Amino acid sequence: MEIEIISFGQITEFINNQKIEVDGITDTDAFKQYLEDRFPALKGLKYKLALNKNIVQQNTEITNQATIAIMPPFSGG
Amino acid sequence: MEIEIISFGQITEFINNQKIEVDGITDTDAFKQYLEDRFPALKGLKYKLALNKNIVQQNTEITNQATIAIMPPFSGG
Amino acid sequence: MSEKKIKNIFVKGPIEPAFIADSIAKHSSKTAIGGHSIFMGQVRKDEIDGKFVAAIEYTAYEEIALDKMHQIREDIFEKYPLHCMHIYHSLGTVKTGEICLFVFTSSAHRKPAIAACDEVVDRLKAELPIWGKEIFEDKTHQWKENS
Amino acid sequence: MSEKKIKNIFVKGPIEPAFIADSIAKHSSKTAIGGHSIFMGQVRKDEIDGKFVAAIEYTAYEEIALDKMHQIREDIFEKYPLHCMHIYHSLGTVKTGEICLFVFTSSAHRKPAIAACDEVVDRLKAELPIWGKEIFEDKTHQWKENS
Repeated sequence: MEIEIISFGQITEFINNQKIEVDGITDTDAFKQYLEDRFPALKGLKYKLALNKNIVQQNTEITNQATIAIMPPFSGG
Repeated sequence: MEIEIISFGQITEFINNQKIEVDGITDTDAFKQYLEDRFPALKGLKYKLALNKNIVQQNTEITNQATIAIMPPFSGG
Repeated sequence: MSEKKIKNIFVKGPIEPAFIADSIAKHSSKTAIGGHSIFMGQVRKDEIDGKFVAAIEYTAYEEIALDKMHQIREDIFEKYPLHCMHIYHSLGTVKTGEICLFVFTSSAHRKPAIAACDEVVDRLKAELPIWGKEIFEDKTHQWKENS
Repeated sequence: MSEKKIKNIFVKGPIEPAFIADSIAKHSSKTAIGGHSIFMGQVRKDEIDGKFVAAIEYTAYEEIALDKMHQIREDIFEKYPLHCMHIYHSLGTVKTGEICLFVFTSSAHRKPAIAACDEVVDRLKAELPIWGKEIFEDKTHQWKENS
């Protein structure tokens, strides 16, 4: 299935916004594993995902055409 | 001895600024008694005195030429 | 901060928004500041027995008020790591909707600025000999009491 | 306050003192207000390894940020008896000494305005997906982290 990845903050320095074709990934936990394998720099970071503009609080199902944002710790204000 | 009285807030409505000549009043407790006898309207109020620009916290000696301010509860801000 | 230099805090009439803007703008050169906290008191159009407050007329025992404010300032600078603190209070007539009190504290991080501002307002209201006379629309009045 | 009307909070570049003054002045017609609390964040010229911060460049995941801010706003209006609340955060470049955050709360009495302002700032920093990139004078950078 197709997933759109968007990244923010320091994560933009090693993950570009992109559409990817993945198979066998059905939830956000599996997607995190996929991301950390593909972008090892993520492992040292505390980051959060947002699935279709909702911040992921617990493992959530991913469907085709999802947009997933990868967000490092917030530093507004 | 001579004492200068100055008043503030609602107390200005019944005690004018004035110099008075009194005898036998040697401290602020006695002065309060004197004031309340002369201006009974003071009795219902919570007021503080300031002796020579210092707020009176406890009974304090009064000397000749003192300035005593009579201050109702503060309401700044 | 400990030299006995008594600052004036009193302003004749209301404190104007432009004055506050000026005060804020002056801090742009103080680049160690990260957080500013401001409190402003505004005169409310309270209704009392069917009559509305039109203005408050402030008077103060200025010498004692400035001396007390100086002590409070010293205490607050002692207690919190502040970069600066500015305090202005109106004297004379301030109409409803106008600003009568402006407290402005700044620090490197936000918490001390906020805590100091709050504490200054509390102490100022409790300790400064200032009196507000609420003038109603029909020119009668009553003396304000801080709750 | 409960209709789902998402307000924008983002401002391009710094928040100007004149904008803040305008915002204050607009409240003079709201005569039920007695106290205003303001917090402003200012970009600090921090020194890190001998280099000085010259500016912070802010980016945000705007849709989520505005949605979160809406929730926070609802929570705060639920919790405190406020008359109004205004929040502005910069996006893009804000130089040292300039203002990047402006939170403004008003209520009849002072305590709710002050408590609400404090809580909004805390929640905004923790919950809004906004990122600050500290740009040093030599054009290198590091990503800001809220402590």
